[in-house]
Amino acid sequence: MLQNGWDTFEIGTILRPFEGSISDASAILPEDRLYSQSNSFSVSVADWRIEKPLFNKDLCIDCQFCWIYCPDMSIISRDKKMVAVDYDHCKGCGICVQVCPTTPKALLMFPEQKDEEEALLEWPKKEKKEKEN
Amino acid sequence: MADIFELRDIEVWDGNMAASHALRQAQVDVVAAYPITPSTPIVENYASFMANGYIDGEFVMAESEHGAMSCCIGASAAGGRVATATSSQGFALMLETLYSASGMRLPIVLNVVNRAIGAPLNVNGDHSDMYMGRDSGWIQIDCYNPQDVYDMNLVAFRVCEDHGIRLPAMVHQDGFMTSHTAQRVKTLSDDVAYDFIGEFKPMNDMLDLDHPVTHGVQTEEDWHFEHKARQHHALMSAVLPKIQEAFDGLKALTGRQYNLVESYTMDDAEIAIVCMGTSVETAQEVSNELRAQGIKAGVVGIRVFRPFPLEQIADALKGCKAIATLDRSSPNGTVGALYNELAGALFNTSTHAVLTNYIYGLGGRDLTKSSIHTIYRDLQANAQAGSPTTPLQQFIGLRGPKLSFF
Amino acid sequence: MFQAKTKNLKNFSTSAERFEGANLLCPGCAHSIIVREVLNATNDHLILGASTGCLEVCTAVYPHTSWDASWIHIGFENGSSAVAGAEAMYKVLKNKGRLKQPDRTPKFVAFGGDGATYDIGFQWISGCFERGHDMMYVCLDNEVYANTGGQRSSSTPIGASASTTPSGRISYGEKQNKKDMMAIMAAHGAPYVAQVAPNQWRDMVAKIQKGFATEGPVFINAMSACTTEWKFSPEDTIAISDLATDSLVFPLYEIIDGTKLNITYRPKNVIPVRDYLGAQGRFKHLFTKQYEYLINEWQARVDAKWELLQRREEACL
Amino acid sequence: MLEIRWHSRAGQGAVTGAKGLAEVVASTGKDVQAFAFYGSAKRGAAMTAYNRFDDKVILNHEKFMQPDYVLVIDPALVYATDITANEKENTVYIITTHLSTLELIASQPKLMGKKVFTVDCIKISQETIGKAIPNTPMLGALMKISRMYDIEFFTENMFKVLKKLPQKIIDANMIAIERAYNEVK
Repeated sequence: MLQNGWDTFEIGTILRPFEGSISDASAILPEDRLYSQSNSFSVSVADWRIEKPLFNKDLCIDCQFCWIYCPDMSIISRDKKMVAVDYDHCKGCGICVQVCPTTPKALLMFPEQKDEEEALLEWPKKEKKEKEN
Repeated sequence: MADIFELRDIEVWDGNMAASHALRQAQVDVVAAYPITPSTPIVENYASFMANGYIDGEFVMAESEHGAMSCCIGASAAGGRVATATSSQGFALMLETLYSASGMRLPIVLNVVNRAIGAPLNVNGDHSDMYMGRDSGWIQIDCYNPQDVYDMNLVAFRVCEDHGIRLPAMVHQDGFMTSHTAQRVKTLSDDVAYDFIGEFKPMNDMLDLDHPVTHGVQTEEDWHFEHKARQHHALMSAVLPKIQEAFDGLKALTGRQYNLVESYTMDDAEIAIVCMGTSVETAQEVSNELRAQGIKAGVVGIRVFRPFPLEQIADALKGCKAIATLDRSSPNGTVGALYNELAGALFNTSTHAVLTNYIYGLGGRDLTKSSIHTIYRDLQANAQAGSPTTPLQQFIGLRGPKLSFF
Repeated sequence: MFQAKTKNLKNFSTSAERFEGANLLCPGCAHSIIVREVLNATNDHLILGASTGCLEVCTAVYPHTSWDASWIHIGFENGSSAVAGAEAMYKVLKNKGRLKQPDRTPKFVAFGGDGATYDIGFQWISGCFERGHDMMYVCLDNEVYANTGGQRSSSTPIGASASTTPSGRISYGEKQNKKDMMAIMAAHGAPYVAQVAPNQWRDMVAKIQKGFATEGPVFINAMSACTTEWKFSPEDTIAISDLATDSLVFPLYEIIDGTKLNITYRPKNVIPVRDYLGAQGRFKHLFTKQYEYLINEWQARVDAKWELLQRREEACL
Repeated sequence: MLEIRWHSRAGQGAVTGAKGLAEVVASTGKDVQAFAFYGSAKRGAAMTAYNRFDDKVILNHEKFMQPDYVLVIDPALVYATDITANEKENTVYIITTHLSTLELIASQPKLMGKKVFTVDCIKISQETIGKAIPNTPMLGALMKISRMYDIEFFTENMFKVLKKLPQKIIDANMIAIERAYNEVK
């Protein structure tokens, strides 16, 4: 696309989100779609982030609050389970962490360069109810 | 299916009725319109055809001209044949969306019944709206009588919907002087007219659900120029040959000959008037009278205003000694647009005709044969002197002391 | 089938998104949350449109689009008309047997900000609703011209500091009350008009689905908390939205056929308006001796409106 | 070239009359024009309509006209407007009035010495069509005075022009045309 001259792209400034034909996008998960290079899905906004959300599977109750309130389609849920954060499209807003209802939270913000395994080791531990203050 | 409308071979129609029937015969899918004098009867007639079963499409009576053209754009992007009509203030209100339609490469046909633009408010015919549209990226075809309106509508659909073109087209006619003047119109039967235009062939249509498409994106500095260049390139390189092809097709079908530039007794003409609209024919009548007196007068009518047939016009005028360009729009601070166009067309050629400019007919002011005789007399003097004997720009048909500039 | 899909959030989370990431909206933008909830509320094919505004300039900047369904934008004022035109064309092609996929029935949705809805595009929307196009119009109501840097719109509430009605030594900012767009749209006799907030996702998705099941024009006014112009941290978008709905500043209700009003969300604990205002930078100046009286006026206005809505609801029972 | 100017009030049917006449003339192979001067004025305002007929193609679109015939279908316009504007030496006037030709000229001395004919198209249309639409009767009077076409040919062709109207209205118009043809003096 970026190499194109004025006489090579499609007329009318149109864009196609998919390569070729797609029968019903609502029935096809992203990993099974043939996205075009014109689809913003093909682009990363990872460099927008200062902090990133990390996910601790052990604490997650799959409530899907993070999924519904993520503005950037960056919480990957499959079969009703929270699977991962999509770090190509996450802008690091932190909403997922805010809405996470568990104690401690299953999602926490860490500096962008933080190692995931290290973060999991540092993760606040579940406390017994009587010790809660 | 819409009913066939039985037409006589020759109907007595005004320009509006001619446009309405052409839209009906084109089997336009969506007409979205807002009424404004003098184009209103086009959509009124259309509504009446619809009320009587002669039209299958949707007719959206919008809340404004801007809304009408916005609906037309949405409908066209969805993937079907679209047309509307407007004039004057309505055209001005539409203007923003006209640039959108051409930039999005949507083949919409707009009948513009030319009318003055206020203030002061005036419902009568001049070319202010046509001139306002000249940088909007639309094809602009001009008509001189109701027959032209009928024929040029058919041509406009055929040209603008072509996949090599995909640009919207305006069909212009003079408010009242054409739109409300009944004259003979030779008709085509419904099926012959439709076949001449051809089936609508969708392109980048939103309603093709298997191929989603994004229309009307934003471009930054990095892409805007290329898209505008591409649009201009299509307008400049593809449109005139396609119009010529449609003219040839129409001639084969009807015997009626149209040209990108309508030259009238120009072969040996020494003096010529260049103008648009009904004035072309009135000037032809005067040139006939002058020819009878042995004066080598001619007329050049602009048939296609955009894209401007610069080379064809220079060619039509190459033997002339004196040329008058007649502009029916207030030039507001410079020479008339046609003067500018002609000066540009002739500057690098071997033609060294004396070029002058007349502003006339604003707000429907009559262009009389007597005024045209006066202009030709000026031209004779200019031709003889080899230089302008009058100011470059003169107002003609105006009350009070002579008004002229440059 | 949507009842099953939205019975709970786990079911809803199986939706295949048709709005894509790496768009250019601010981190924490509620527009995006709303669009997702609208699009995920249906499995129908979609024909979409947008008026010029944040959503439009952030999701279709050449050479990238974030839209997995056909989408159109023309200008600031006419997103409604663009979609209405497409809807008209759909009807024609259906009647004439020219649809490429005649077995599928798309839904038509236009998005616009409050600038495009309450102000510059109001006439076009009014026209579309009066003509009865079968379409949904979703207003992303962030109460400000966010796209152009925070100028006031006729949706900006009184006392907010906006860039064209800033608070200052002698001004408390915006002087006018927010326009009641819900009442105006209901007055068109539209079959379905609803106010929604993305934090109340179940209420919102139910209304969107009701809207899609309605024939004729549907108006949805969606509160879109704006991290940039309301001046709160991006991670607080949902928290601020909760304050808005639970303080009744942004009540959730629907109006059917222009007359029948239902309140669809009654907070268990109604919180003071002061808490909502205090959480946002745009109202910061109200918390001074000089302007504190406005907070009480705010509370009185919200109470009165809630009272009115309840009376309206009772009148329909 | 034959040129006709109509004087009328908006709503009295001068434009329809001019167009109807043009349709009949066009059916004989001649070229035609029918047009009018419009302003933004509503029903009741004085207005003018025009016809041009020629064996050659009509190229002239100027509004200025020196008419061969002036048709006045509203009685008051003889006094309220200048119906003699741009007249030629032999311009013929056919005027709707309840007065006799002599009485009319006496009441409007400008018409003295001109070729003036009178007919009460208002009364005729009221009595036949049922309302004051004096356009078609005026055409009957024009046929008589101009001898453009014989009345049978004209009514036959007018019948075709009006064919979309209800039969009762067409019949009334036909009677009106014939009455005016016979009554114009």
